[in-house]
Amino acid sequence: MGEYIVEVSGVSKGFPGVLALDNVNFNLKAGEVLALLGENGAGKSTLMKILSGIYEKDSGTIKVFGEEVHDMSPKKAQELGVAIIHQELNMCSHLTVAENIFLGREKTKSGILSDKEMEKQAKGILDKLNMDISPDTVVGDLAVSKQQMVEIAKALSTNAKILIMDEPTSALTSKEIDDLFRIIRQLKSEGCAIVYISHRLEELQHIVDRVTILRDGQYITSMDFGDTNLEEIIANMVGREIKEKFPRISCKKGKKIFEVKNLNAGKMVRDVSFELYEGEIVGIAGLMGAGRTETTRAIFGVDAKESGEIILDGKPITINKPMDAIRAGIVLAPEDRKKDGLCTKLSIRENIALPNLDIICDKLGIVNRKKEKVMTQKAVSDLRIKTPNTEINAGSLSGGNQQKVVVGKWLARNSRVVIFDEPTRGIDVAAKVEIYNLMNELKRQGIGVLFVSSEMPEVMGISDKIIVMCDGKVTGEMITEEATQDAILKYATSFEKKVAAEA
Amino acid sequence: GCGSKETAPAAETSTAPAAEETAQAPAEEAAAEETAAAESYKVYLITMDQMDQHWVNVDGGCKKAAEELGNVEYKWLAPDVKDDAKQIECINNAVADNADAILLAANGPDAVTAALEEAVAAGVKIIYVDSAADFEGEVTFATDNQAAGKTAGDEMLKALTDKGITSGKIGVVNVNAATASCVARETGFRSAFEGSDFEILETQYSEGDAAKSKDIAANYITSGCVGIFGANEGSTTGVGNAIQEAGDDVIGVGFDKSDTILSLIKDGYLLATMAQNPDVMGYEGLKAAVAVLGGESFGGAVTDTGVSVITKEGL
Amino acid sequence: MENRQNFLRRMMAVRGMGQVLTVTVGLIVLCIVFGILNPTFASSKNIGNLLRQIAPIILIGIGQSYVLITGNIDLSIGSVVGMSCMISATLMTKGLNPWAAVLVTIFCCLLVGVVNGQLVAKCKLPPFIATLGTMTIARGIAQIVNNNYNTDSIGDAAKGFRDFFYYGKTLGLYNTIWISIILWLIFNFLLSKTRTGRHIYAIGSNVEAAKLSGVGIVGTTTKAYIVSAFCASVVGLIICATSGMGTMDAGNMYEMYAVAASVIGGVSTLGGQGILLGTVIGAAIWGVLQNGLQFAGAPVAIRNIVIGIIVVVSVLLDVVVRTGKPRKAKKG
Amino acid sequence: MENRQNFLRRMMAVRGMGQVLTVTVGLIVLCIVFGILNPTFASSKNIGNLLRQIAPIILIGIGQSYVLITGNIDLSIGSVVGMSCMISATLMTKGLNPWAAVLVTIFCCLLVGVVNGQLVAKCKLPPFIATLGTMTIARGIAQIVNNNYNTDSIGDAAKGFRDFFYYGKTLGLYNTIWISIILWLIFNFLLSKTRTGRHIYAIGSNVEAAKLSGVGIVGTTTKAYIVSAFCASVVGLIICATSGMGTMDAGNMYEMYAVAASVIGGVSTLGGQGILLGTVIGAAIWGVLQNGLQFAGAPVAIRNIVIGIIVVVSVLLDVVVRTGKPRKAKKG
Ligand SMILES: Nc1ncnc2c1ncn2[C@@H]1O[C@H](COP(=O)(O)OP(=O)(O)OP(=O)(O)O)[C@@H](O)[C@H]1O
Ligand SMILES: Nc1ncnc2c1ncn2[C@@H]1O[C@H](COP(=O)(O)OP(=O)(O)OP(=O)(O)O)[C@@H](O)[C@H]1O
Ligand SMILES: [Mg+2]
Ligand SMILES: [Mg+2]
Repeated sequence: MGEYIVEVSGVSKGFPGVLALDNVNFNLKAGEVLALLGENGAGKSTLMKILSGIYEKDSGTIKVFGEEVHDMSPKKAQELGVAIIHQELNMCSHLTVAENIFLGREKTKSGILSDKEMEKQAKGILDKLNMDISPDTVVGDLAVSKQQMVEIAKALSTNAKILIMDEPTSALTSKEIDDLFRIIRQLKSEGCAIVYISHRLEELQHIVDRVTILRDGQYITSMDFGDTNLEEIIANMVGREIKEKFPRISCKKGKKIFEVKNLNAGKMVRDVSFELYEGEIVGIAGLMGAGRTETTRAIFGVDAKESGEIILDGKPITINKPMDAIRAGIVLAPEDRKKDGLCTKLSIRENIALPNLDIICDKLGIVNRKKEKVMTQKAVSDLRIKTPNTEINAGSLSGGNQQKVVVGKWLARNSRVVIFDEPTRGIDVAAKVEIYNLMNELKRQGIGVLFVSSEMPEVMGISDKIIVMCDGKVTGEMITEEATQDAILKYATSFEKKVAAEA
Repeated sequence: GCGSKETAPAAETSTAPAAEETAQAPAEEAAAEETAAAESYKVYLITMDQMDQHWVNVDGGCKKAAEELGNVEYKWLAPDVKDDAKQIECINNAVADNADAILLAANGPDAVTAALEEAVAAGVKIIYVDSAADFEGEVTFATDNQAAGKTAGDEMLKALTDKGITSGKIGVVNVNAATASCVARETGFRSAFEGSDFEILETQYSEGDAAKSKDIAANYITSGCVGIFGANEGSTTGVGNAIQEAGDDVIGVGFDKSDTILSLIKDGYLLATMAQNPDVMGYEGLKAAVAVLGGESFGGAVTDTGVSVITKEGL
Repeated sequence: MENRQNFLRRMMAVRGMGQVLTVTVGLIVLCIVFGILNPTFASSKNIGNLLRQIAPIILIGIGQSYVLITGNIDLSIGSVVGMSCMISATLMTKGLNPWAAVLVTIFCCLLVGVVNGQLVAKCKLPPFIATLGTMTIARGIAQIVNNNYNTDSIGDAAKGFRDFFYYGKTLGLYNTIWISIILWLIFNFLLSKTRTGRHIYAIGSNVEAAKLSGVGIVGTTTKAYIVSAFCASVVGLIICATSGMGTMDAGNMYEMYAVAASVIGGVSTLGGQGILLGTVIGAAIWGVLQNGLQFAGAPVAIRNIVIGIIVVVSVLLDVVVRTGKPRKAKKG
Repeated sequence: MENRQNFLRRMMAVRGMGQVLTVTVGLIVLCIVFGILNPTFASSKNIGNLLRQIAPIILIGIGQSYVLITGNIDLSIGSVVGMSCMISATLMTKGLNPWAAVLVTIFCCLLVGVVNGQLVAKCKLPPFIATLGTMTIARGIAQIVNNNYNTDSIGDAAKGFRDFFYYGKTLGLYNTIWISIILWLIFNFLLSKTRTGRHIYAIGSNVEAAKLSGVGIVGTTTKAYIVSAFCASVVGLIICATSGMGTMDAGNMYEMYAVAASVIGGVSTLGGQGILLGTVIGAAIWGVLQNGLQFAGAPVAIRNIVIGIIVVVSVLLDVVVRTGKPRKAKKG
């Protein structure tokens, strides 16, 4: 560790209506892992995009390796040795792994692409990451977590001296996270500087040397990780103390609301059964790709079911399409809010009203604007959605607030069962707590809550009962008080036994 | 197109040089010039579209007459493509612009009639050029397309008989089934073969596109046709090109006159083309319009402006 | 007083109203220019005439807008116009009562809409291809209806029909204009005030999210295509009434005019965005251009060039206005 | 032996090869059916002829495929064909050396490509609208070049030109066929083996990702549009050579034929997918249909219906085949 190799001072950046960065300072030393932390919308991604030349700064100076850079562009950044792994997946799904890794930097021999050469090099990097995929696989055929690993491989292949990782682990499995951390440590020992952005604060202890914290576009502080603790970091991020990271309320367990019996749908949902009772939150844990999303989709009627029974309040019901589920009182807040949750071009009002038009419309199907307004206002104030008004496009909200809209549109109606699929992915601590409170509120009202999450502390912190899935099957079920991380992990990885048995 | 109510004299009678000598002023010109001093008339020419050389020549005839008369505010309106509805819009536009008379080349016999009724009700005089509609106009100057088509058929039949061919397949390349004038030519052409042993094949449509016409004609030649008929300029060009290339002894007969067609005839690839006299239509049409506006009546007379059969010998 | 301000503010808040205002200014400028070039342009006679020419463009524009807002496109519009014209005329020449013929015609055209909707939403064909296919097929049907000929005159029995759709006037306005006004009111109401309208926007904005919100994708998409086919069939009837006969190539290229009218009026080809008020202004611009350029004596070539430039510039303006701010911000 | 297997496996792994095989089977079936319906269809004379009729479709198909793979569309192709035909013919009738005329023509057409690319990639206009605009403008230019007339015959001086592009033969094959073979080889090489080709796929697959990887979006998109304009200009020259004159409406609707050929051959209108081998097969199917239906004596109406159905069904097949697998994968 030594000199600062990146010195950013007084950088500001505005977007229409927001000042994303306000006079921010940021320094990075060679051979360190720096965690850049802050709530949603704090400006972390914006700062890193400026550093890697994707956005232009409004004012301020950037020095890289001691020299001031005026005209940063993606190309220039690459020449300087800056590589970035973006928060959103940015893969060309029709191209192969090798083609993606070398996109924009293709190797050629007298003008002709040297595909063999590139595949060979890609293979080398993938091996380094312990990834068992062939470089000529088409990326679109890969699971999301594998795509994220390819993204990481792509950044590594540039041999960058400054590597920026914007939430690289939000879609990775724990094994892959271990591999990533191993690589990070190795790069660090080679003198590479790494900026690490993540909302999973428990990861920091494994790799981080220093933290820099932003809040509302402003620079707050930088500290050596060893000199601080999570509480202090969170307080700096949020600007106030968060007393309870996982607020829990206790309710009396009531009667059975909902039951899924022997549900089968494709290969990822095999013989799934579970029950929901009044006054409890059921968490579904498991690794990525365990089939949890598929299970929720099958229940909700998005994907076709092969067999199985769904029983609500003691009566079996048939769900062939989402509307059937909604009418019956079962709703789903899906996992990928941009892809499945929001109509980003429509206003907050229209998004919240969308699944509730049956309530809002009169018999002729005409929308009652008064009812609609009342419903929207209520959702916005209940969930404390931060927005100037309800007419702005949902797409222009910050991630956490978008998630609240996704949840909010389902709370506007009286449902019996609410399914949350990864409701807290990519949102900050404070917003997470608000989502937890919301689930608790539903629990208090006697509504069944099913909660899918890949973050074990969260599952253990919030749910009353935990179901663990692996490879499309329910492999374990336990009361939270009796659950331990190890036990969950054991169930979550019990597919290996099956593989062994088959072999 | 073939809206003429009386069958005009046989087309062969008019010969090329005579038809081109159009400047000879008819007797009524003097009368028209007298009114010139009195008032100025707004006369519109409305054609089927603006693409064909043919319409440009009609326009040329009108312009010439307008210049000679001096008291005419003359304008040419045309839809961007051949389309009944669009031609009706043109008529409505001319009426809205207070036209005194319209020289109309009707897209089809029926489509424009109601619009013309409206126009006449608004006091506009209707003169047909090129093709009439099923609606009483003041006077019509047009080619009798069906007769001309029959002439084309007769030319082909004669050439085939001269070669000693009395049976075989004959192909027809037309624009589309919606263009009445060309359909009339085809009808005339087919009628020439009634009673003969020739088999006239299913008509193929090329939208008047020379390249497409050539492909179609080439296919006809491949399937062993002894003669091919092109119903308009583009079709005829395509037919000529296909024959030129195949080098076969296929007899090609067509319609309209362009540089390319003339050179195809000169080189012997096309037997003959039926050349109309669009400038005569325009010239006579505009003069008649002014005469009508000056109070004269033609009583709906139909004048065949004739076709000239252009062959290698005639060039 | 306050009420009025409120009304204005609410007007402006409606999505896409900005683009509508921009193009309205453009329309006014165009009218002034043409009025100066040729004073007859502004005569009451020509205005009645002009409105009657714009009416069919408004109708096909409404249909195309519905489909565009769902994020799809309908290339079959022109062929459906042709089908409608040919089917109605053929039935009438065969002696069927004109109004019965109208009903049969509309029914047949709606079938094309249903097929489009199913191909696009159920079979998941790219809408460009699916409707390119039905465009060709529908044109083939238009041609086959009367055995590959245009029909004869639909005759005197159809006078009422012709007056209703084209030649008659009501309260001083041509019926054609009334038809487009009334249909516009209905379809605008359906799109902006009803559940189906909301669903149409939602699908265009994000079809997955709409599906997960319980919106029936196949049903809603099909409804949009049916509206499009319906509007096209009405235009076909108008053309049949106008010319008093069936022409096989009626409506050629109308799908493109419809796209142009919609897009000039601010409807996005990417879906989820646009209002029918914009479509009306877009159609008016298109109609005024055709009419005005003809009066100005511009040859077809110039007309094409001017229209092409106006289509590009109007959308360019929209893009600049819409993204202009972020871009400025981006560069500082 | 092993090498050959390897080769086969690699062939099959090539993007889109599956669809190409499906349609090749379709093509063979079509040929057999037409051959049975009318034996002349399979005569050597007709085959030479047929190949020459297919050649221009291959060329415009190549151009449209390039653009489609970038995820855009080029509606201006037909008008550029017309422009090319008119400009070259007009220059030749004015006495310019035919080969100089060819160069000037190609240059003018490439400008349209550049404008398309800039409008779409730089100004971010929806490609449908941008090229709808340039389609109208280019047609206007085609019309204005010779003052709204078709040109006269390009004369005897142009004999070499006409032989080169259409009437001549080399090694027993018509030059037109050679031109399309050679251009296909070049453009196939560029698309599959060079960096620009790779970037074209990347943009079509995910434009944001491509941008973040340093791919020049504007430059690459413009190159694709230039290829499209170039191919269209060559087709225009072929048409000029064919008829020996300039026709203003040459190439009408060719953009749609090009889309059909590309899409039948497996090029996705959504970008990122397709190979030029497919485009050739698609063009062949299109050409065989036109030629074969004429030999079979089918009236135009039937032909339209058959072609429409084949377009829809071929893409439907593709969708079924393609989504069958991923969907299965998704569910297990
Ligand atoms: N392209 C853009 N256009 C407009 N506003 C933007 C844009 N990108 C970011 N913003 C705004 O800038 C602010 C900072 O956003 P940024 O993405 O940097 O936050 P972040 O710290 O990365 O948050 P998260 O943890 O949710 O990723 C937010 O208010 C956001 O809405
Ligand atoms: N659109 C898709 N295309 C291809 N594969 C997919 C797609 N969506 C999911 N998968 C894969 O299907 C498998 C099951 O995924 P699923 O989302 O059900 O798992 P999960 O347990 O919910 O995990 P996650 O936490 O990722 O949501 C995974 O391997 C996933 O990558
Ligand atoms: Mg971020
Ligand atoms: Mg999931």
